[in-house]
Amino acid sequence: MNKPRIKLDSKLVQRAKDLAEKITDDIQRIIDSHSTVSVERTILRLLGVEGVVNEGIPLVNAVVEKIKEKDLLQDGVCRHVVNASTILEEDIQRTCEAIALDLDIASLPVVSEEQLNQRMRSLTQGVLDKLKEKSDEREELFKTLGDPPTPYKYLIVATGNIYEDVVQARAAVAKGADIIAVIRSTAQSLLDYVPQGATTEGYGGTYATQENFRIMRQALDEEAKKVNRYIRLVNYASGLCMPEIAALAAMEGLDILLNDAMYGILFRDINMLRTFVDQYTSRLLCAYSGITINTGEDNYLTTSDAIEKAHTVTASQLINEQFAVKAGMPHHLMGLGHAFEINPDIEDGLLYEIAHALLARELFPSCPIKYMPPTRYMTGNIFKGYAMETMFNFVSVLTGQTIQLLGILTEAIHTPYLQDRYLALANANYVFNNARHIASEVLFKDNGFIQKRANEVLAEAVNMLEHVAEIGLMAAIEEGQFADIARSRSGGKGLDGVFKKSSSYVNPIQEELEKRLGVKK
Amino acid sequence: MNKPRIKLDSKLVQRAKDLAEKITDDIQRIIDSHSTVSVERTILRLLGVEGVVNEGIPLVNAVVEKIKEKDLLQDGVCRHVVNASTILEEDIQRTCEAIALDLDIASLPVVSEEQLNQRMRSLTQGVLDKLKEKSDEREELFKTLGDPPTPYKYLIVATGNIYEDVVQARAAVAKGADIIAVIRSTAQSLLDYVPQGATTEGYGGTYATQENFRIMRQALDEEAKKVNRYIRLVNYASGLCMPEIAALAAMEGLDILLNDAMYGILFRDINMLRTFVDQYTSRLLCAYSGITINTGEDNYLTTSDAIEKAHTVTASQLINEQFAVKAGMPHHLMGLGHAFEINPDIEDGLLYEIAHALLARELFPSCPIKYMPPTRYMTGNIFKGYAMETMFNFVSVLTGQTIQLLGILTEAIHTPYLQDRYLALANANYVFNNARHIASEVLFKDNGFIQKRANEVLAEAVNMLEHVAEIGLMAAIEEGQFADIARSRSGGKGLDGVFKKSSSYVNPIQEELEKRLGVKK
Amino acid sequence: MSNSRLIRTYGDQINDGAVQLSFTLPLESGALAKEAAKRFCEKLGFHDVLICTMENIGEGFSFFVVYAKTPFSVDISDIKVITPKYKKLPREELDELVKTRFRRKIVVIGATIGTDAHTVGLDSILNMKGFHGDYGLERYQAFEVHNLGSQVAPIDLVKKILQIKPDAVLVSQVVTQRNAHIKNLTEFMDLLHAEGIRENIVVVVGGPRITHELALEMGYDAGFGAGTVPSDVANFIVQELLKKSPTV
Amino acid sequence: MSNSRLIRTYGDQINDGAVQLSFTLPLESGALAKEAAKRFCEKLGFHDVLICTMENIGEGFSFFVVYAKTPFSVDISDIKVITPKYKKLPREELDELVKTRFRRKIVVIGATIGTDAHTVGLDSILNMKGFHGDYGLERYQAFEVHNLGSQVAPIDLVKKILQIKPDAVLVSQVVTQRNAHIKNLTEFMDLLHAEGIRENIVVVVGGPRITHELALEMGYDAGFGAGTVPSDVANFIVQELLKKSPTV
Ligand code: B12
Ligand code: B12
Ligand SMILES: Cc1ncc(COP(=O)(O)O)c(C=O)c1O
Ligand SMILES: Cc1ncc(COP(=O)(O)O)c(C=O)c1O
Repeated sequence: MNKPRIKLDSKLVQRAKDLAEKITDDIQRIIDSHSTVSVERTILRLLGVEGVVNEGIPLVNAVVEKIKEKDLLQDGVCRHVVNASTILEEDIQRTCEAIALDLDIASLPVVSEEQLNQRMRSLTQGVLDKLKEKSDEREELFKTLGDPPTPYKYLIVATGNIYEDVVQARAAVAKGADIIAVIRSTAQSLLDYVPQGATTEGYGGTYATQENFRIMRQALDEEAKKVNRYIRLVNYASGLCMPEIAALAAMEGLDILLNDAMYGILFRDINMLRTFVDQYTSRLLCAYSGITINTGEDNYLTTSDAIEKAHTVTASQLINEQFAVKAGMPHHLMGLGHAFEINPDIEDGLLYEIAHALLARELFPSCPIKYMPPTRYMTGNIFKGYAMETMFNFVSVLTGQTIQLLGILTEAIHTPYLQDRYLALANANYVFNNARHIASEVLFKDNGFIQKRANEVLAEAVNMLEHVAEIGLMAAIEEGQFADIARSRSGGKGLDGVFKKSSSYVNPIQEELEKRLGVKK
Repeated sequence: MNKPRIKLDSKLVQRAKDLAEKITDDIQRIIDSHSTVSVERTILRLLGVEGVVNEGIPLVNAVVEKIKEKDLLQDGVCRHVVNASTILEEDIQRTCEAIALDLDIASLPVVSEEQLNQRMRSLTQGVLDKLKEKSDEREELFKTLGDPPTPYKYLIVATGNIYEDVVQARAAVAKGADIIAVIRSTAQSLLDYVPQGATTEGYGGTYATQENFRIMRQALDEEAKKVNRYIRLVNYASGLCMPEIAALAAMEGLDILLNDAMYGILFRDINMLRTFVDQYTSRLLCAYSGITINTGEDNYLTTSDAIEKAHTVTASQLINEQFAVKAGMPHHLMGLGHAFEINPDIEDGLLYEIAHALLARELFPSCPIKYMPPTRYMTGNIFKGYAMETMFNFVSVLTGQTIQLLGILTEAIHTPYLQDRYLALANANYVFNNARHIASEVLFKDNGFIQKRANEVLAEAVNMLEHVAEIGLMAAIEEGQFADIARSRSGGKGLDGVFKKSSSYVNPIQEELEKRLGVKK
Repeated sequence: MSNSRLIRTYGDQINDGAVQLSFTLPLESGALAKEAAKRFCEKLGFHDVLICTMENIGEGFSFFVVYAKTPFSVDISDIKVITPKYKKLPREELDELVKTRFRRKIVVIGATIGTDAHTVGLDSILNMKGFHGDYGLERYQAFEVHNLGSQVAPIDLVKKILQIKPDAVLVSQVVTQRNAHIKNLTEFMDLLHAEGIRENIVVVVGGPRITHELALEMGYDAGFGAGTVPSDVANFIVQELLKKSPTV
Repeated sequence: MSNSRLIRTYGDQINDGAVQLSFTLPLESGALAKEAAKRFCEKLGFHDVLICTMENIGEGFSFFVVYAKTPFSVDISDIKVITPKYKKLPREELDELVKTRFRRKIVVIGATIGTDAHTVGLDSILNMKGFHGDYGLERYQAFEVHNLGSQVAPIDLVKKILQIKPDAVLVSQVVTQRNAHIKNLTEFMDLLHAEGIRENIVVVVGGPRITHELALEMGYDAGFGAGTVPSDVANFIVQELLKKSPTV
C-alpha cells in the first residue's frame, strides 16, 4: 500500500491531538477522585462474587447497596468486604452473602492496614492472573487459527434467545462472518445491574449476561475450528454497567466491546460523571485483557447531518483516543467509530464518504477503524439499500478500513432475518474479494476534492476542540456540541451511583491495573 | 479530468492501429468489388420504394429477385430500374411494382449513359437531401433539449408489441433513461427481408420495421420534451439486412444502430463476405446521417473467458474502428463495444475490469464506448446480481465510459419486467450521481497492476493482429480467433445474396455518399 | 350490474400476475427442497413458479428467489381509505387562523414513550428545521412546543400533561418489536382516561409503523406514518381542536 | 397416525412464516394503492403484511416491496422427487465400462435446435473443457462427439441422425419465450417417431429451464437443468444405453 493515501496538514494533526489531550486531562482529574456503584460491583465480580439474591438482584448489587446504606461506600467496597472476610475467616463469596443478609460490617473489628493490604494484594494477584490466563487462551487459539483478511466481516445477531442466536451466528460464520456481535436487549444499558444466567427472551436483542457470553464464546470457538479462522465475539459495554460488563467479557474471553466515553451520556441520557468514571475502569480492564474497544461516533450521524457534522465525529474520535490512552490502551485496541451515512441522493456524496473514511484512516493509522453501514437512509426499498451496501463495502476496501459492520438490506424494516444476513455476507464476500487489492492501486489527486475535504473536516474538528478545551468537555456536552444532543451535568440516569472517594478509599485491582499498564506512577 | 488516466505504450498503440488498417485494407478491396441483395434493396428503399407484394414479401425484395432471375443483378438494380422508369415514364415506385409483376426489363430499350447518369444524379440528390433533412431535424431537437451527462443510461424494451414497448419506454424515460433500445424479435437478423408495418407480436423482442421505428421515435420525442432532455433511440442493424435497416433508421431519425463488422458472422452464422459488404454500405449511411454505431465485442465475452480473451475484444475494436474509418465515420460516431463480464468470484476481478475499461477508454479516446453489463455470471440470485450491477455502474463512472447498458437484476431469468427496469435505473441514478466526479479524483498507480494489465492486453491484441494480418481476416475467422467461434468463408447464411459487380455496375447513392464522406478518390 | 374494478400485479403485460418472492426454508438445498419451495408457492395460489435460485445458507437452511404468476385480482372499487382529515393550509394562514380563533398559542407536548430512544422522527416534526424542506412546529407562531425527548415513561408524560396543560399531545413510537408500541400506547391512553383528561386534548401518535387505522383503534385522534411532514400535523391539530370546541 | 412433516418459511424463528415479496400494480402510489397491495397479499393468505415501500415507477404503475407472514406449511413427507437415474462413475471407470461392454465408442450428436443461438450450455457438456472443473464428453475415450452448434432446424437434425446413426442425441434449449422450446422439442420428437428411429437412441434435452419431469412428458429419456455437469450426462447416457440393450 502507498501510505499515506492523502496528505493531512501535520500541524493540524498535532494541534488536534494536543487539544484532545488537554480536554481529557481535565476530565481525568475528576475521574480519579470518584468511583461508582458499578465500579465497586466490578471489583466484587472480579473477586469471584456470583449469584443472585431475591428477585434476581445480583449479589454484587445487594452488597454494594448494603455498604452504601451503611454510608461506607466512599471507602470502596474492597476495604470493608476484605476486612469482613478476614475477620470472619470466610471467602469473599460467603462474606458477601453474609453482607447481603445484613451482616453489620460497621461493627466488625478492623484488621491492620498491613494485613488488609497483604490480603488485597494476594486477591488482586489471583484476579489478574485469571484474566491473563483467559486472554492467553484466546491469543493461543487466535494464533492457531489465523487472522482473516481485513476488512473483517462483522455481523449482528439479535433474536433475544441466546440459543437461537447461536444458530444464527453459526450460519453467519459458515458464510464468511469474521466477527459476531450479540446485540443487547433494548434498554439493557439503562439497567443498573447485569442480569444473570442464560436468557431466551429479549426485546430487539439478547441480554448481556456472563452465561450468555460463555455460551456464544464456546459456540464460536467450535465453529472457528471448523472454518479454520478465528471468530471474534463482540458485546456492548456502554451503559450503566460499563465496567462490570468489561469484567465479565474479560473473564469469558470476548474480543471486542462497544465502549465509548460519551455514548451513554448522549444516546442513553446517562449522567456524564457516571459515564466518565465507568468508562475509565472498563477500559483499564479491556487494555489489560486485550479486548478491542469500539467507540460510537457512528451514532452521531444518525441524528446529525453526515456532511455538516463530519467534524464532530473526528473531534469525538480524538477525545475517545485520549481517554483510551489514559486507560493504558495500545492503539491497536482502539476501534474508533465511523459510518457511511451521507444522504445517497447527494451529488458526489461518495467523494465525501471516501474523504471522511480516509481521514479516519490517516489520523489514526494504528487504530482498527470500525466502519458502520448506511442505516439512516436505508428505506423499505431493499434493492436500493443493497446497492448502497455494495458501495459501502467498496469504499471500505478502497480506503482500508478494518472492522466492517455489514449493512443489512432490511435495516429500515426489521432486525435481520437469516436470509438478510446471508445476503449481507454475499455482498461483502463479493466486493471484498473482487476488489481485494484496490487500495494499493488507487491514488487520490493531490489537492483534489477528497484531500481538501479531509483537511477541511480536520480543521473544523480542531476549531470545535479549541472551543471544547476552553469551556471544558462537560460544558460542551451541555451545549449540545455532540450529536446535536444537550445533556446537563446534574441530569441523566445513574448520578446517584457516583461518589467521591474518601481518603481511605481503596481499589487494589484498579491500582494494580494502572501500575501494570503504566498509566499511573 | 486528468488525462490520460493510465499510460499506454505508444509504440504498441501505433502498431495496433497500423495492423488493423492493413487487415481491413485487404477486406475493403474485396468489399469494393462486390454487392449484395440487401445493398441493392437498400438503394430501392432510399429511392422511396415501399409496400409489400403477396404474402408480406416487401416489394424491394420482389424487385431484386426478379432482376436476379433475369441474371441482371451484377449491374446493380439502379441501372435497370432507372432505365425502365425513364423508358416507361413512371416514377420509381410504379416501375418497381411493374417489375415485380414481371415486366420484361431485359427487353426494354436502353437510354443513353448520359441520360441515365443525369436521372440517377437527380434521384440521388433527392435521397441525400431527405436524409440530411431528417438528421438536421434530430440535431435541432438535440440542441434544444440538451445532452444528459455521461454515462448515458441505456435501457432495452422487448415486449414484442410496439405499443406496449412505448409504455415501457416512457416509464423508463420518466425514471431517468437517456437511451431506449427496442430489442429485435429473436432471429429477425436471419430474415432476408425487413418486415412491414406496426407489429404487436414477437419472440423476445419486437420486429424492426420502418413503422415501428417511427412510432417509437415519435413517442420518445414527445417524452423528451416532457423531461427536457434528448432521448436517443436505438435499433439493430447487424444481420442479413444490415444496410436496409440502416437506411430505414436514417429515414426515421434513429440515433444509434448496433452495427458490427463481424457480429453476424460469428454469432448468427451469416456468411462473412455478405456481412463485410453489407456493413460497409450500412456504415456509409450511418456516417452520413450522424447515426452512432455500436459494435458487439461484448458478445465475445459471453462465450470466451473475459480475462483470458480480453485481447480479442481489443483486437476486434481496432478492426471495427478501421472498417468504420473506411466508411467515412468520424470517431465520435464509433461506439465500440466492451463488457463487464469477469467472473465475480475472482479475486481482484474488479482490478481487471478497471484495467480493461481504461484500455478501451484510452485506446479510443474520441469514441463513445458502449459498456455492457454483467450477463453471463448473472444468476437467479437477483440480489447478488444487483450488487454486481452496482459495481458495474461504479466502474463505468470511474473509468469514464459513455453509453451504459444498464444491467437488469433478472438477466438470468426473463426479459425485463417494468420493475426490473425501474430498479436498474434506481441503481444507476444512485451510483452515477453519488460518484459523479470520481473520475477526476482518482489516479491509478504508475506501473501498478492496472496499468500493467492494460498494456499486457494491448500487447496480446497486437500479437493476435500480427497473426491475423499475416493470414488475412477471413482465414483468422476460419481459425476461430474471435469468440472461440470458427466460421468458413463459403459457409453461413446469405452467401447466395452476394455477387461480384459487373463492369457496368452502378450504385449512384453509394458513390455520392463515398464522395461526400471523402472516402473514395 | 357491478362496478368492480379488478387489478392484478404486472410484470410486462397487463394482468400477467407476475410477483417476485424470496424466502428461507429449513431444508438443505436439493431436489426435495426445490420441490417443497415450488409447492409452497403453489399453496399461495401461484402458477408458472420459477425457482430462480436455491442456496444453502448454513445450519440446514436454504434461501430461495422465485418468480411466479398469481391468478388473484384485487377489487379496488370497494376500498375506502381512511386518513386523518384536514385541509392543508399554508403556514402563514394557519398562524393567522390560530391568532384570530384562539387568540393564544396552541400548546403541544411531544415525547417518545417507553424505552424507545428514537427521537429523529419526533424531532423532525417539532424542531424548527422540520423534514424534507417543510418547517417544524417550533417555526409556527401558532405553537408553543415542549419536546420531552425520548424514553419518557407514560406515567411521567401524564404528569407533565397535568402540569403544562397542553392542547395537543404528540407521541412517537418507532420500536415495534414484540408490539412494544401497542403496550406503551395503550398504557398511555388508559392513564389519560384514568386521570379524566382525555377529552380535552388532541392526542396523536406517529412513527414508521403507525397507521391511522391503528391509532383510531387505540383511541387516538390520528396516526401518522412514514413520510409525514410537520405541516400535516400542524393542520390536523388546529383543525381538530376547532372541531372539538368550535366555539373558541 | 400421520407421518407428515410440515415445514414453513423462516425469518428468524422456526415457523414464523416470513416471506419477502415485490411486485408492480397498475395504480399511482397513494393510500388506495397501498391498501390494494395489502389486500392482494391478504388474498395470498398472508398476515402481518408490511408494505415497506411503494414507489411510482412511471405510466401509472407503482412498485412495492412487502414482508409478510404466511400461515401455510408444506408437507414434505409425500414429496417424491424424480431425477434422471444413474450411478456416478469416475471418468476412467466409465471409459472402461464402455470399452468392455460396447467394444466401440458411443456416438453422440448435440445441437441447439430452432432459432435458439445459445451454445454455451451445450458446449460446456460436450467440449473438452467441460463445466466447473468437470471434463466434457469429448474428453472421454468412451465418446465420439458431433457438435452441430446452434440454430439447427429439427428436420436438419433428423437428417444428420439418419446419416451419422448416433447412440445418443443431446438437444439444448435455452430460449423459452412463448414456449418456443416446447414447440421445438415436440416437433423434433414427432419427427423421430415419424422416421421410426426413436426407439434405438437415447434422447436427452438440457437447458436452464428444462426439468426432468418436463422432458419425460415430452417423450425424452431425461432432462437436465441449470448446473448440470458433463459427468452426469455421460453416466446417464451409457447406463441408459445398457438398460435399453442389456445384451451388448
Ligand atoms: C437512527 C436509528 C437509531 C438511533 C436513534 C438516534 C435517535 N436519537 O433517534 C440509535 C443508533 C440510537 C438507535 C438505536 C436502536 N435502534 Co434504531 N434505528 C435508527 C434508524 C437507522 C433510523 C431511524 C430514523 O431516524 N429515521 C428517520 C425519521 C425521520 O423517520 P421516522 O422515525 O419514521 O419518523 C417519521 C415518521 O415515522 C413520522 N413520525 C415519527 N414519530 C412521530 C411522532 C408524531 C407525533 C408524528 C405526528 C409523526 C411521527 O414522522 C417522521 C417524519 O416523516 C432505523 C432504521 C431505519 N433506516 O429506519 C433503526 C431502527 C428504527 N432501530 C431499531 C432498533 C431495534 C434499535 C435498537 C433497539 C437496537 C438495539 N437492540 O440496540 C436500539 C435501541 C434504541 C431504543 N431503545 O429505542 C429497529 C426497530 C425495529 C422495530 N420495528 O422495532 C430499526 C428499524 C432498525 C432495525 N432494522 O433493526 N437507532
Ligand atoms: C450468453 C447469452 C447470450 C449469447 C449467446 C452466445 C452463445 N453462443 O451461446 C448471445 C449474446 C448471442 C445471446 C443472444 C440472445 N439471447 Co441470450 N443470454 C445469454 C446469457 C447471458 C448466458 C447464457 C449462458 O451462456 N449460460 C451459461 C451456460 C453454461 O448455462 P446454461 O445455458 O444454463 O447451460 C447449463 C445447463 O442449462 C445445462 N444445459 C444446457 N444445454 C444443455 C443441453 C444438454 C443436452 C444437457 C444435458 C445440458 C444442457 O448444462 C449447462 C451447464 O450446466 C443468458 C442470461 C443468463 N445469465 O443466463 C441470456 C438469455 C439466455 N438470453 C436470452 C435471450 C432472450 C436472448 C435473445 C433472444 C435476445 C434477443 N431478443 O436478441 C438473443 C438471441 C439469441 C437466440 N436467437 O437464441 C434470455 C432467454 C429468456 C428466455 N428464458 O427465453 C436470457 C435468459 C437473457 C434474458 N433475461 O433475457 N444470449
Ligand atoms: C459505543 C456504543 N455502545 C453501546 C451501543 C448500544 O447501546 P444500547 O445497548 O444502549 O443500545 C452502541 C450503539 O449501537 C454504541 O455505539
Ligand atoms: C453488434 C450487434 N448487433 C446485433 C445484435 C443483436 O442481433 P440479433 O438481433 O441477431 O440478436 C447484437 C447483440 O445483442 C450485437 O451486439
